[in-house]
Amino acid sequence: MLERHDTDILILGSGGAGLFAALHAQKAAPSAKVTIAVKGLIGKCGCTRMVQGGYNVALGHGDSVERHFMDTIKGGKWLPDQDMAWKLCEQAVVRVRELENEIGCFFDRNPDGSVHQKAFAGQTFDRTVHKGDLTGIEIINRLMEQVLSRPVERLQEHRAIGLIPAKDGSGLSGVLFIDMRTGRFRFVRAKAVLMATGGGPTMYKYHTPSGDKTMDGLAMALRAGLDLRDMEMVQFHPTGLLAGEHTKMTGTVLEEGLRGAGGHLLNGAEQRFMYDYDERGERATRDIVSRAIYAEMRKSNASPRGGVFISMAHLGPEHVAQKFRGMVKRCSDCGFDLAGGKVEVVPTAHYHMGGVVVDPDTRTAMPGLYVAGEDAGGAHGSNRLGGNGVANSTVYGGVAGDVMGKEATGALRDPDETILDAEIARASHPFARKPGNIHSLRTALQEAMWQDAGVMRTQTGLERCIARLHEIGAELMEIGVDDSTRAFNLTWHDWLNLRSLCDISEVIAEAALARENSRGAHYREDFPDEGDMETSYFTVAHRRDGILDVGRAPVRFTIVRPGETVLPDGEPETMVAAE
Amino acid sequence: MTDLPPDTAPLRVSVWRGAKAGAFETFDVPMQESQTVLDLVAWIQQNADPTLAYRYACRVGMCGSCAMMVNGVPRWTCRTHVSKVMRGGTVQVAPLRNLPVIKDLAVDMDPFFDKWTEAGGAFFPTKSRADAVEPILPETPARQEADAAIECINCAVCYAACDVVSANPDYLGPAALNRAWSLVNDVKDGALDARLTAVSGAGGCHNCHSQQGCVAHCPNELNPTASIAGLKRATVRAALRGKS
Amino acid sequence: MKSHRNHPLWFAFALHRASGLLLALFLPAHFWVLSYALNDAAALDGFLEWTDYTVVKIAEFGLVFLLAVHMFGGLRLMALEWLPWSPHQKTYAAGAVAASFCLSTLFFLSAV
Amino acid sequence: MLGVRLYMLQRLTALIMAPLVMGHIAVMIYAVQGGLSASEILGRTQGSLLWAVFYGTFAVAVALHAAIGLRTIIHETMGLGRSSLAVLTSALFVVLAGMGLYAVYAVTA
Ligand SMILES: Cc1cc2nc3c(=O)[nH]c(=O)nc-3n(C[C@H](O)[C@H](O)[C@H](O)COP(=O)(O)OP(=O)(O)OC[C@H]3O[C@@H](n4cnc5c(N)ncnc54)[C@H](O)[C@@H]3O)c2cc1C
Ligand code: HEM
Ligand code: SF4
Ligand code: F3S
Ligand code: FES
Repeated sequence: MLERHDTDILILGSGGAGLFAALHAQKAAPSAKVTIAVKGLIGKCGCTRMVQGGYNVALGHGDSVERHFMDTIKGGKWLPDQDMAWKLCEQAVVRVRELENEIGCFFDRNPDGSVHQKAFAGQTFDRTVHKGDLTGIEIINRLMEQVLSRPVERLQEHRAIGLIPAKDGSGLSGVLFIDMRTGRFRFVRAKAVLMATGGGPTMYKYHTPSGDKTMDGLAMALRAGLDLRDMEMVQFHPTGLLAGEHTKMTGTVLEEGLRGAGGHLLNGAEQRFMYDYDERGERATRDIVSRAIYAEMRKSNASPRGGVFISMAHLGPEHVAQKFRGMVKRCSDCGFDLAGGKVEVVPTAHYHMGGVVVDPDTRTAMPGLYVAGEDAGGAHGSNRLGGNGVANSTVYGGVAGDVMGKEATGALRDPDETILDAEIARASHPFARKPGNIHSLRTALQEAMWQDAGVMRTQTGLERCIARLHEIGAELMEIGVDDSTRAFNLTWHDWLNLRSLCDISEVIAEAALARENSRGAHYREDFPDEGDMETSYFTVAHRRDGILDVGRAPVRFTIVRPGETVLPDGEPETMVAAE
Repeated sequence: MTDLPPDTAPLRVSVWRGAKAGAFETFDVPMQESQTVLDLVAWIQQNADPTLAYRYACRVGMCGSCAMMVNGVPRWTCRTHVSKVMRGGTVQVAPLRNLPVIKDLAVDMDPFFDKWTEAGGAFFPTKSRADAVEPILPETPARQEADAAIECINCAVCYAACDVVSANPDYLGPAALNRAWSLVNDVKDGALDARLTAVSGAGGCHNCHSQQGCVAHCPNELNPTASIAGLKRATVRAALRGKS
Repeated sequence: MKSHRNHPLWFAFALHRASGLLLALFLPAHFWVLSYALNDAAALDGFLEWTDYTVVKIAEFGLVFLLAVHMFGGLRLMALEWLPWSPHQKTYAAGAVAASFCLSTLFFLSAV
Repeated sequence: MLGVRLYMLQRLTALIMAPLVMGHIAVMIYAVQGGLSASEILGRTQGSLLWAVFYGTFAVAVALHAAIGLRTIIHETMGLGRSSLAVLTSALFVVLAGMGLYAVYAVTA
C-alpha cells in the first residue's frame, strides 16, 4: 500500500512560492535532486495564478524600499514582523527584475517604455506592477515554463497529508502523500522540505481562493506541533460575486478597480450607503467597505440573494465595458450585466495573513522544514496590502530555494514509523464508515464561520462558533467515503479537505477570541478599539498532546517604533494624487 | 433574481464514465438560474455519484484546468453558462479530446505541456536580475505581436479542437506554437534560432492546415492560426537566409 | 450534436483537402488519356467524343470546379499565411468558393 | 509530416501553378466551345515550344505539389513513419512527373 521514494529537496505546492523555490534550489545546488509535489497540475492551481491587480515593488522615481516598508507596517497596523516585511520590500525589487529579465515576464509599460505602476488602496506611491488585470497568469505561466523545461521531478496530483518527523527527533524526515490518480499512499523522504501550499481561507461561505486550497499545510503544521501566528487575521475582499449557493462562481472577486473607478455600492433599497460609514465612500479600504456591507446586510437592507449591489452604469456602459473588459466578460458569461446593470456582491474571504512562525530565511522550528508564501505568517501582520501577496510568495519562495540549496546536505533522516502509520490511518479513517453527504457538512462549516468568525466578531459569537466547530468536526468523523475505488476519488479528498478546514477553523476562532481588540482585518464588536500600539502583540497558537493553546507574543519593533518612520525628514506623507 | 421555482424540470446530463473505454451515464440535475457546466458536474459528484472524477481549480477562467467537451465542443466549463449549451433540456459532458483520459472527465495534460516545452515555449534570458528592467516601447509592431498572443491560460481547448493534433501525434499544437510566436517577437529573448528550429521539425508549424478550430474555440479569443502563420513566415525567412 | 468542426473555416479546410485529393487521383488518368495522342490520335478522339455526353460534361464541370475551388482555396490559405492577418477570413473563404463557382459555371456554359 | 523545405516547395509550386491553371482554364473555356477534337488540340500544341514549356512546367510543379499533398494526407490518415513517407513522396513524384512529362511530350512533340 505504501510506496517509498527519496529526493534531496522537496517542494509542496506550485504557486509563486513553490515554483520560485524549485528554480532557486536547483541553481543553488545544481547536483541536488529537486522534486515538486502538488495537489493539482504544476502551475495550474493555487492563487498566484489568480492575481489580478499586481505586484508591489519600489522601482525608484521617487519611491523607495523605505516607503514601501512603511506602507506595509502601517497597513499591517504595526503587527508585521519587521525583519520579514523589510526583506519582502527590499527583495521584491530583485525579484521583479528576475521575473522580467530571467523568467521572461512582461509587465505593462508606459508609452516611454518604462514599467507602468499604479496604486492599490493603502499605498503612498504608484508602485503596483501589473500585466493588465491578469498579472498572475503571466507570472505563473512564465515560471511554469522554466520549471517544466528543467530536470525537476514532478509529482502532480500528489496531495501532501502529513509531515513525518525523524525517528531520532532530529527534524523532518519527509512527507506523506496520496497519489490522487491511483489513490495510493506515497512517502517521500527529503533533506529539506518547503511547505508552500498557500493557506486559503475557504472555510467561509464566500471565498475567493482556488478550489484546491483548503489549509492542508497549516493543518499538517498544527499536527506536527509547530507554532502558528496571527491566525485570527482573515482578510475579506469587499466585492465577491453573489450568484447563489449552487454555483462555484459565488465568492469570486469583482476587482477593486471597479470601486476605484467610481462604481457605486447600493443596498437592497438601491441606495448608496458607503458615505454613512466613511468619508471616502466606496473608495475606503477593503476592511472598512467589507464591514459596511456586512452591516447593511445585517440591517436587512440586503439585495435578493442577501448581499448588496455594485452598479457601474452611471459611468457609461461602453466605457465600463472597455475599461474592465475581463470583468464584464466574466460576469456576462454567467449571466450578469456588469457594464449596464447591477450585480449582487458580498464580502468574501480572500487571504489569510496567519501562518507558520518562520525566520526571515524561511526556517521553522523543525530542522529540514521551511515555509514560504501564504502558509508563512509574519510579513503582513494584521492586514496585507493589495499587491504584497504575490511579492511575498515570490520573494520568500526564492529565499527558501537559496537556503535549502545550501542546507540540504547530510543524510536523509529515517521516519518515525509510528507517526507514518498514524497518518495513514487518519487519512483512511472514512473508508471504515458509512458514506454520507460531506458537501452539506462543509456548507454547515462555512455558514458557522461566516456568521460568527467572519467580518465582525464577538465573544458570544466566537464561542458559539467554536462549539459548532466541535460538533461539525465530530460529525465528520462519522461520515464515511465509498471505498470502491480510491483512484481520483474526489469525495475522499473532499473529506480530507474538510478535515483540514475544521482543524484550522478552530484555530482561527480561538485566536480571534484571544485577541481582545480590533486591528486590521480582525474586528471585535465588543472590543472595537485597536489597543495600545507600543505593547502590540500577536497571537501564537499550537496544538500539543491534543490540546490547542493560543498565547500572545510581543511584537518586536526591530526597525521602527509606532509613531516613528524610516523615511527621511521632510518626505511627504503620500505621493499618490487623490482621485 | 431569485432561484427558479422547484417545479422546473431537471436537466438531463450525460457524463462520460471510465477511461479510454467507457460509456455515458445520465443524471438528472436540478436546474438553477446561474449555473455553469462545472456546477453540473460538481453537483453530480457531491449529490448523485461520489465517484465521479473531474478537475478544476480557480473556477473563474484563469487556471485552464476545467476544460471538457460539452455537447461535442471543447469549452472551459467554469465559464460556460448552462443556458448557452443546453438543448432540449440535455447536456453532454465528455473528457477533453486529444489527450489521454485518466478517469471520467479528467485527462492527462502532460503531452500538452511536453509539447509546450518542445516548441521552445520557455523564455531564454539575455540579462540577469542585476540589470534594470529593459525599457520596451509598447507600441512597436513586435511587442504588439507578442502581446496579442500572450494571454493564454493553457487550457488545451484549442488542442482539443484541432484535427491535426488527432492525426499527427508529433504535432506541437496551436497553444505551444502560439507561445513560441510570442517569444519570437520578444526582444528580450535570446534563443530565436533555436526556437525556429524547434518549430520546424516533424510536428512543427508547417503541419498546420489553418483549420482554425483553435481560433473558433479559444475562450480567450486568441488567434493561434495567426501566430502559426507568423512562425511559417519567420521560418521560411530563416531558411532563405540559410539558417535552418 | 454539435461538433468542434462545426464552423465555416473547418469546412473550407475540408473542401480544400477533398478537392486536392480528388485532383490528385484524377491527374494520372488525365495524363494517361493525353499520352494517347502520341501513338493513337484516333483513340484520343474516341475519348474526346465522349465529352458530348451530358454525364461526362457534368463530370468535367466537376473537375474544373475542383480545380478552381482548390486554387482559390489555396490562394486564400497562402494569403492568410503570408499577408497581414485580417479578420475577414470567413468572407474570403466564402468568396473563394463563389469565385470557383463562377469560373466553373462559365466553363460549363461554354461547354454546352 | 512537413518540414520547412517541403512546406516551401508546396507553396512555391502552388504559386507557380496558379497562373498556369488560370491560363489552362481560359484555354479550355475557349476550346470546348463547339466540342473537342484531337486534331484541334494537337493542332494548337504540336511543335509549339511555348506550350511545351507551359505544360512542362505545369507537369513538374503539379507532380511536386501533389506528391507533397498526398504525403500529408497519407501521414495523417495512415500514420506512416518518416522513412516510408520519404520513399512514398519520391515515388509519387517520379510517377506523376513521368506520366505528366510523357503526356506533354505526346501532345507537343
Ligand atoms: C482572486 C485572487 C486575487 C489576488 N490578487 C492579488 C493581487 O492582485 N496582488 C497580490 O499581491 N496578491 C493577490 N492575491 C494573493 C496571492 O495570490 C497570494 O498571496 C499568493 O499568490 C500565494 O502564493 P503561494 O505560492 O503561497 O500559494 P498559491 O499560489 O496559492 O499556491 C499553493 C500551491 O499549493 C498547492 N497545495 C495546496 N495544498 C496542497 C497539498 N496538500 N499538497 C500539495 N500541494 C498543495 C496548491 O495546489 C498550489 O499549487 C490574490 C489572491 C486571490 C485568490
Ligand atoms: C492551382 C493552383 C494550386 C494552388 C494555389 C494550390 C494550393 C495548395 C496549398 C496551399 C496546399 C496546402 C494545404 C494545406 O497545407 O492545408 C495544397 C495542398 C494540396 N494540393 Fe494544391 N494547389 C494547386 C493545385 C493543385 C493541383 C492541380 C493538385 C492536384 C493535382 C493539387 C493537389 C493538392 C493536394 C493533394 C494537397 C494536399 C491537401 C491537404 O494537405 O489537405 N493542388 N494546395
Ligand atoms: S490558445 Fe486559447 S484555447 Fe489554446 S490553450 Fe491558450 S487559452 Fe486555451
Ligand atoms: S485548429 Fe489546428 S490546423 Fe492549425 S489553425 Fe488551428 S492549429
Ligand atoms: S477552473 Fe480554472 S479555468 Fe475553469
